[in-house]
This record gives sequence, C-alpha cells and structure tokens, in this order.
Amino acid sequence: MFELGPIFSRAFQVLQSWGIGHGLSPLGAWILSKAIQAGIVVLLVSLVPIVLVYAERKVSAFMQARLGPMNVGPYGILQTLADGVKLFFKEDIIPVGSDRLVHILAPMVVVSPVFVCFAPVPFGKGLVPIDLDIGVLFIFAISGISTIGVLMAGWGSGNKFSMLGGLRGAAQLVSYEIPRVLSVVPVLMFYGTQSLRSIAAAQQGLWHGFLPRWFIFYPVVGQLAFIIFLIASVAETNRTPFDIPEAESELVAGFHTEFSGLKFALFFLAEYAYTFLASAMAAALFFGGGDGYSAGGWIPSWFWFLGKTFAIVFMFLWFRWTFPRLRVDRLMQFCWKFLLPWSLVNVGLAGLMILLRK
Amino acid sequence: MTAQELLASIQAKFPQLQEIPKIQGQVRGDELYVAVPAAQLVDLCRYLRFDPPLSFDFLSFVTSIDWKTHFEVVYYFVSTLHKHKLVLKVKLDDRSNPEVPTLSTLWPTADWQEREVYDLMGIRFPGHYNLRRILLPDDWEGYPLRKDYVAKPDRYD
Amino acid sequence: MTNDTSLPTTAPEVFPQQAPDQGMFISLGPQHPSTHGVLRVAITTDGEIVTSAQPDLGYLHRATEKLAEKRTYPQIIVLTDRLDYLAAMTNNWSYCLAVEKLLGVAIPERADYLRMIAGELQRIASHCVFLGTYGIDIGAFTPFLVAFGRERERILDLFEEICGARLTYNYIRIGGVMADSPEGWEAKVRQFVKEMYGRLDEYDTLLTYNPIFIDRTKNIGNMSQEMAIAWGLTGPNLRATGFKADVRKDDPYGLYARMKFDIPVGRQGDCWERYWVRVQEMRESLKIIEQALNAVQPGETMGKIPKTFRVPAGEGYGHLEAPRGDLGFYIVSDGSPSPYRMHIRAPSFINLQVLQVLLKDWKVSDVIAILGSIDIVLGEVDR
Amino acid sequence: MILSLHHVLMLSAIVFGIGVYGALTRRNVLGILMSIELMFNAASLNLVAFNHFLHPGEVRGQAIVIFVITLAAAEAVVGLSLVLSIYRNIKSVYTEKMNLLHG
Amino acid sequence: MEQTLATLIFAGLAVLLIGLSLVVVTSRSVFRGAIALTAALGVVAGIFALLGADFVAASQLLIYVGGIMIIMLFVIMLSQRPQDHLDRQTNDQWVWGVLFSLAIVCALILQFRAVYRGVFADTVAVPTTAAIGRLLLGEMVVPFEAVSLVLLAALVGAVYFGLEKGERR
Repeated sequence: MFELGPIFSRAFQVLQSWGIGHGLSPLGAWILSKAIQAGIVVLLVSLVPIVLVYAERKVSAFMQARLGPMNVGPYGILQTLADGVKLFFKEDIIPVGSDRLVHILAPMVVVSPVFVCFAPVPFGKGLVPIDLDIGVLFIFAISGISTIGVLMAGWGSGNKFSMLGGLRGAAQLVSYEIPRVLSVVPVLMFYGTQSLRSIAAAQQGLWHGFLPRWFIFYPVVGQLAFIIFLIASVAETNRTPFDIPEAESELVAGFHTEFSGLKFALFFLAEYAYTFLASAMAAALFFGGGDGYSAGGWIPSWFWFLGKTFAIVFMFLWFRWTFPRLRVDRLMQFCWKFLLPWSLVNVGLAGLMILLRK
Repeated sequence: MTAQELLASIQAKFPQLQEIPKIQGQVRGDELYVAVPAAQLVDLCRYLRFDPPLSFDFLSFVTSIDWKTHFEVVYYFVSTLHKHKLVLKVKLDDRSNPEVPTLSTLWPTADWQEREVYDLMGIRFPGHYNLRRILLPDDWEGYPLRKDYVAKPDRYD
Repeated sequence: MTNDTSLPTTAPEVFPQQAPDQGMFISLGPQHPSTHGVLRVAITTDGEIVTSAQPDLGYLHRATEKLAEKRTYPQIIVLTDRLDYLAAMTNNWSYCLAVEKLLGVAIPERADYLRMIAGELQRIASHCVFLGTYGIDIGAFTPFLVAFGRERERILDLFEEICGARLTYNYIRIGGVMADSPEGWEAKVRQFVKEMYGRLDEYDTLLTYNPIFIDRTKNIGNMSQEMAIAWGLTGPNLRATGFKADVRKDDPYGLYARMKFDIPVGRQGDCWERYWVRVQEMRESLKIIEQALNAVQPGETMGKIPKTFRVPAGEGYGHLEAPRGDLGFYIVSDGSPSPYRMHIRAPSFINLQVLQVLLKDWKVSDVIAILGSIDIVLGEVDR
Repeated sequence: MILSLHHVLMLSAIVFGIGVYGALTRRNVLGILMSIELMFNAASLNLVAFNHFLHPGEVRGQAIVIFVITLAAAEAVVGLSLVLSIYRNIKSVYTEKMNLLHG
Repeated sequence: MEQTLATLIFAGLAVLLIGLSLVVVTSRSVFRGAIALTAALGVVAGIFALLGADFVAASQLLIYVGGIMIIMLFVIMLSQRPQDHLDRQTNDQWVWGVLFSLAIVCALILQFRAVYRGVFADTVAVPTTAAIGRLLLGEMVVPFEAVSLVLLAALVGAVYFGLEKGERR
C-alpha cells in the first residue's frame, strides 16, 4: 500500500517501451529513463534544503522561546522560498583582489558532488536511483570533493579571514573524514557488502521478538559506531559545535565571507544537503533504512525511511542550538585523540564479535 | 587611617606639602585633599604606593580641570587594603606648556587615563611610553576640554 | 579584608612591548561581528600566538564631559543615559549621588528603595546581555535569545511601567526618583524575582556548566590579583581574581548598608570565573530585591528640591557599583547652573586597557573569549 | 571505432610525457611534485588498461594500482612536509634557491 | 552500441585529461595548476570506472582528491606570496624539456601502436571489491603489509619534518 517503488518502476518501464516504440534504441530509452530519474533525485535534493531551513528556523525558535517565521504563508512555511527568491536577485559580488575563476568555481565544486552522492541512497523499497556495489565508499569518495571547493572558496576570495576559514575548514573536513569512514567499517564487516540497499535490507526482522535487528542494537559495537558516525557527520557538515570554518564571532563568516547572492545560496544548499545525506546514511546503515521492522505493515517504506532520516536531522538541529563552539585546537585533538582511537577499537571489537559468532 | 593621620604620615616624609583647605561656603567630600608640585609628584606617589601603612595601590581616576588661569591635574587614590582615600592635586601655572610626570610606571591604569587627559586637555606626561591621542582622531587640532577651545566647523556641520 | 599578603615593593612589569616586525597583523574590527560595538583591536600574531594587541577606540566619542559643561544639572541626567546604554539606571544614579553630595540633600526612604530595586534589576538586565553575547562569542546562540530576548525583556517591561522608557530611563532624579511605582508594580517585580531563580538554574545547565563552554573559557585569560588592581580593574573582572571589592560593601551608598548579600568571588580570574561571578551576582541581586521589596514602605519619592536650584561651589565625587564596575562622577561646581567640569570614571574604559597585556601569549581563537569576558560597552568606553 | 587497448595506452603515454615535461621544467617544487603525480597516474592508467583488456576477470592490475595510490600518498606527505620545512627556512619554493646543504 | 558509447565517453575524458594536464604544467598560478590536477585525477578515476575498475576509481577519488590534493592545496596556500603569480614558472631548460618529453611520447606511442593495436575487451563490468579484498589479504599480503610500513615511515618522517627546529631531538 502506498509503496512508491513498484509505481516508479512500472512508470519507467512504460516510458522505455514508449521510447522504443517511437524509434529510440533500447540503450537510448534506458539513458532517457535514467536521466529522468537523475532529474527527480536532483530536484528532491534541491528541495530538501528548503524544508530543512524551515525546520531549522522553527526548531531553533521553539528552543529559544520565540515563534520563528510567521508572516510568509501560514506559519511562515513559504519563508524559505521568499529567502531563496531574495538571494536569487541579490547582487553577485566578486571581490577585486580575488582569483576570479576560482572564486566562481568554488560554490559549484562544493555543491555538485552532493547530488551525485544521493545516487546509491535507498529511499525505500525499489527506490534506489543506482544500486552501486561500492555504495558507501562511493559516497565518501565523492563527498570528499567538496573539501576542494572549501579550499577554493578560501583562496579565491582574496580575504585573510576567508583563507583562514578555508584552511581550518579543510583541515577539519579531512580529519573527521577518517573516523567517519572507520565508524562505518564495522557495519560493512557485519553485512559483508558496501551497497547501502543490501545493508538496509539485511537489517530486517526482530531479535527476541521485540528488538529490531538494526545495527545500532548490536551490543557496544553498534552504539559506538553510531555515536562516532554522528559526531563526525556533524563535523563534516560544519555545524555547531564544530562550525569552526564559519565561526562568525572569530572569522566573520569563514570561507563564505565574500560570497553573495546565488553563490552563497549554493553553499547553504550544500550544507543542508550534506546534513540530509548524513542522516539518510545513518538511517540506512544503523536504523535499517526503509526496510526492517514494521515496514511489512501499513507504513510505506519510503515514508518510514524519511521519518527516520528526519529524526536524525532533528538531532543535528538540536546539537546546533544547544552547544557552544569548540576551539580549533581542541577540535583537532578531539578527532585525533578521541574519535580515531575509539573507532579503531570499534573495528577490532567488530572483528572479535564476528570471529566469536563463527 | 583618618584624614589627619594620613596627612601626618605624608608630612613626616614631605614636610612642605600642605592640605588644601576647604574654602568657606564651598562643599567638598570628606577625602583628604593634598596639593603637590609637579616636581615632587613621582617621589610622593612612590611613597604612597609602597609604604605599607599607606599602600595606595588603586588609582581610581586621573582627570584635569582648566581653571582658565592655570590647569589642575587631579588624582584620586584608594587603598584597597586600608580603605582610605586621598585626592592629589597638581597645579600647573604654565598654560602654554603644561607637563606632569607620568604615573603609568607606578599604576599601569594611568596609561589610558593620562592619554585621555592629554587628548582632551593637552597636558603632557613626560615618561609615558605611548602618549598619543586616544579618543579623538590623530590629526585633531586643539584640546576640546579647555575652556578657550573654539570648535572648528568640519564637513559635518 | 583578605588582601593582607605582603605588598610588592616595585610596580609590576606589565607594560605592553612594542609590536615586533615579524608576524601576521590582524585588524579585529571595527566592523567585526563580535567586537560588541565599534572597537578595533590591532593584533599581531606569531603563528597562532598573539604577540601584541592594541585596542583602538574613539569611534563613538560624543564628548559627554564637554556637553555637560553647557547644560544644567538636571539636563545632564539625559546624557548619562547614553554612556553605558545597557545600564542607564545605574548611570543616572551615580550622577545623582555626586550631585546630591554637592547639594547635601536627604533622599526619602522610599525613593532610595525604589532606586535600589531599579538598580539591581538593571544589574540583572545588564548581566543578561553579557551572558547572551558571551554565549554568541563562544558560539552558542540559544543563551542569547533566552537571556536577552526573554528575561531582559521582562525587566525592560517593568522599567517601561515605572518610567515609560525601555533603554534610556532618566528615572533617577536629583533628590529622588521621577515617579512612584504604579499600582501592582511591586507584585510584578516579586513575581519576576521568583521566576528568575529558576531561569538562572536554566542558564547553568545551558551554558555555565556545559563542558564545551568550560573547555573554551576555563584557564583562559588568567589574571592575577596584583595585575587587576594595578590596571585599575573593578567590578566582576576584579572580583573574579578573588578580590572581595564591591562599592556596595566598601563605601555603602543608598540603603545597601541594611541589605544582606554576599560578594561572589573567583580564584584565578580566568574567563569562566569572570562569567560565573556575573551569574552569581544576578542571584545576589535577586536577594537584594527581595529584601528591598519586603522593607519598602509607602511614602514620598522626591526630596525637598526646588524646581530650579543652584549647586554651591565646590567639588564632589560620587560612585557606585555599576554592573561593569566602579562608576563614578567627579563634579566641580563654580556655583553656576551647570557644572564647571565633570569627569566620568568609566569602568568599561579602564577595564578595557588591561586587554593590552591580557591578550598577550594567548591563542588567536581565545581573543574573542577574553574580549567578551571583559564585558565592555563602547558607549561608556568612548563616552 | 571501438575502444581498444592502444588508445588507452596512447593517452597514458601523452599524460606521462606531459608529466615528464613538467617535472623537468617547473621552477616551483610544488609544480614538480604535481607533475610527478601526473606520471604516477599515467602508470596507473596503464595498469588498469592492461588488466581490463588482457586479463579480464582478474584484479591483479587493479590491486597494484591501489599500491601505487598508497605510495603516492606517502610520497606526497613526505614531499610536502619537506617543502613546508624548506619554505620555513628560506621563504621560497623555487628550486634554484634551494642551494644550502644545511637547514 | 554500448561500445560506441564507451568510446565516446573515453574520447571526451581523454581530451579533458590532456587539456587539464597541460594546464597543470603550464599554469602560472600554482593554485590553479593544483585545481587542474585535482580535476585531472577525477578524470582518471572516471576512466578507471569506464575500464571496469570501480573500487580503484573510488579509491582514487577518496585518496587522491580527498586527501593528497587537499594537503597539496594546503601547502600551496601556506607557501604562496601575493607576488608569486607574476614570476615565471618554468626554468631555462624548457625547450629541451619539450623535446625530451616529445621524444618519450613518440617512442611510447609508436611502440604501443605496434604491439597492442586491436586488443579489444568485451566483458561486462562486475563488482571488483570482494576480489581485490581477497587478493590483497591473500596472495599479496606481504606487499600489503610492506606498504603499510612505508606509510608509517612516511607519517613519522612528515611529523619529524613538521617539527620546529628546536623541537627536533
């Protein structure tokens, strides 16, 4: 009931046969249907930030004893749209001392990998854009490209604060990438695959009849992995308490000081899309994705998946509005002296558990 | 220490220093007011600062008054230990070249306050390590708190 | 008094050195998001370490002392509102104390109690702003909207009821207060005080004992007692070094001698203790307000002061414990309707100069934490 | 035209040649390091191509590429920390300025 | 049909790769050169994927683009001075450099054309991760461990070079 997967696959079958019937080769029809699927993903990913910005503003408002946006539309739901339009019409400033080409390219380099990253995400049963065999590795590899964009933004602005922000940002992103990847390794070890869809599907069923077989419920290993993944993901998305790159009280606005209008909006889009991506990954890796417990019932898998994802997104927002910012050297210490050793220990523990189970 | 004891212990070391008498019909606080010539200021202050029974370790404020005929620099001392207070007044008769030795070597807090006096009243403090204008722009002409200061119209007037 | 240790025999070697040629120069401000106003701090760094810091001020200079020479005594109260615009009530009060010393008038008891309630409310409001902005400096946004947007708003509402203004009150007048409190105002203050205790506990969980916050501020910007006294620091900044100095106790004004309250002190004068002392002070202020509310009786709120009066010639210095330290007005009168000379001992101005030596040898990322913890208001620094 | 082994090999030869040119002529140490990376990649390209065209179904060539990438990382890390260390001493990244035998 | 598509994609990637490589060795701004190199490495990853080496392609992106190039950009940003883009970036031997590298390219191309002309492959792409994993921890375990030692040595060396002079003991 309400499952979107079969509907979509049927629709694309119809589309492909329609294309072949109108003189397209099978390959051409396949490309056409994949292009439309990619378009849908891109559209979804571009829409997600609009929802997330609104959610962030409302959640922060409720945490801060105020109302948040209320004027544009009922309960201000159109506020983000209005902001987007405003950003769209703002003047596009390129500073005089900047490296023009790098400055213009930077936001694109930051934002374009996000869209690609969503390719192997299983949005529900039969709703995987491309079920890549190297899914998790693919996401990590592609999202690493954004770091280059951060450095380009820092360099291309010709501004001391931007440069410092870019350097700090890149150092932070590179450092936290390591515990983030290592925290996922136990998941891959247990399920023996890197495909997000297979991992999510492997977490079906119940333990002892009541506990879902999600990875997070594996004793010690699951929780440790999830906590490290969550912390590292918060750092990867440059959000408080790890928002050193854009620490506005210290570095004005970090690497996006000199960006205005649409280019600034692109940075924003990237940040929220990465937040969503990290939450979606966490939902698929640790919470059974769209499959698993109760999906066989009346809740459609895509809804179940999005529900889990937004619950994790809420944690991101919660962190942001309750924690102060770490100092930059403590941030690095935290990564190298705390997260990294524990994630290595976790990999060892996972290996031990697998050995014992055999 | 009461005002009289304070005065006595100061005069024991610097016999020529006198209390400023309260003028009839005028009001004044109950602090001890002592007049001191600029030449003796640093010696007196070193004594005030480091003599254990006095130990005026806290310089509350430094200011200056333009009496049209002469300038006066006013120091307000407090001892955080003994809770007694003392007002020192340095009279400067030379209107064209007013100079008082700096106290910023004894009380660092005099640093900016002397700069402010210099900035607004034009009294110089030889020995100050960084005597520049502080509140007004560096190219400001004249000293605004002087009574004979005439404001020049600028581009905002 | 706790300060009976052996006194130093020489002045502390605290003067800032000249900036070395090498190193990176950072101009923090005047348009920087966390300089709390138009302040520029010229910082030279060697790598991450600050080698010299020179605050550059004067962007907001309005020549209050000069303006005062051209106005009558009651007119100057308006000027004092604009000094420390986060604590206008204590500015009014301090000025009136000085003028009343010159005049030698007696203040009705009710007026003194109202002044005290308003002054302590003002202290809470001002510390709320500090708490919020310091949270932003450290990167926590929520305390700002909670302390600034919720509690301070309540206090401003109370002030609005009592004097009609929300920022520049002009409420405390020479000889008394502008008007008696409206019907039911005291009950509202009582209600606010009762709620505020809970709010302060909320701040403690939200910010004060947050591990990240402690990590950012504890053992950062340490200041010794000798250094603080030598640089003339007053208020919470001095008390954070462990020195029990408070004008309300040392040189009691108003009716503070009747009140029972503690002076919270720190131990080593780091950023966290400067912050913590302020939070504790809010608690003490609440206690004072409660006692004042219990003691206040109906009565006159204005002393016997003629509409136009002349201040006798002479000089007087009145000071009090403002939220940011020892705020004093030194007034020289020549018998004319306006003061001959007025000097303002502005605590923010005097507290700020310690920054020259305090910032040295700390990391660049600590600069904001230290600058914020000194808690300056540029309206008062530049006057 | 269908993709054949020698197309890939020609591409890798050209990239390798460009890398050689860069390594020989750049004044900047960083430029030289970057050119060396280009040569590494030309070699990896060859390995993958041979694997794909001559030994389909096996992965030995690809495994060796993994080694190449790893060693390139090691080389870059040491090289770059050397560059930074040299830059700290002589404030220049140009090779002709690096004529001192002691730091 | 699919072969033609692959060929077309390969041609596009090849042109891109050659262009970007030329930018790397000729650009006046080292930073732009490094950006071009980053893009070139991405293109190489694309070619890897085209040749059925999906795991290697992802590794290439993860390690090269997400790691090495970032450190390289870091060093460039730390060591560049504003006037640097005005300097000539090639040394005096560039003519000989061109000739030498042309000679190498010609020799290699002639040889490859002669030997490997007309070798085609028509295999479907299969996942390689598991196979590579088995190979690395089975047959190639000794080189694998050796490489890890090399990495460790490189790390220690980098830390040593990164120390200030006074800290070296």
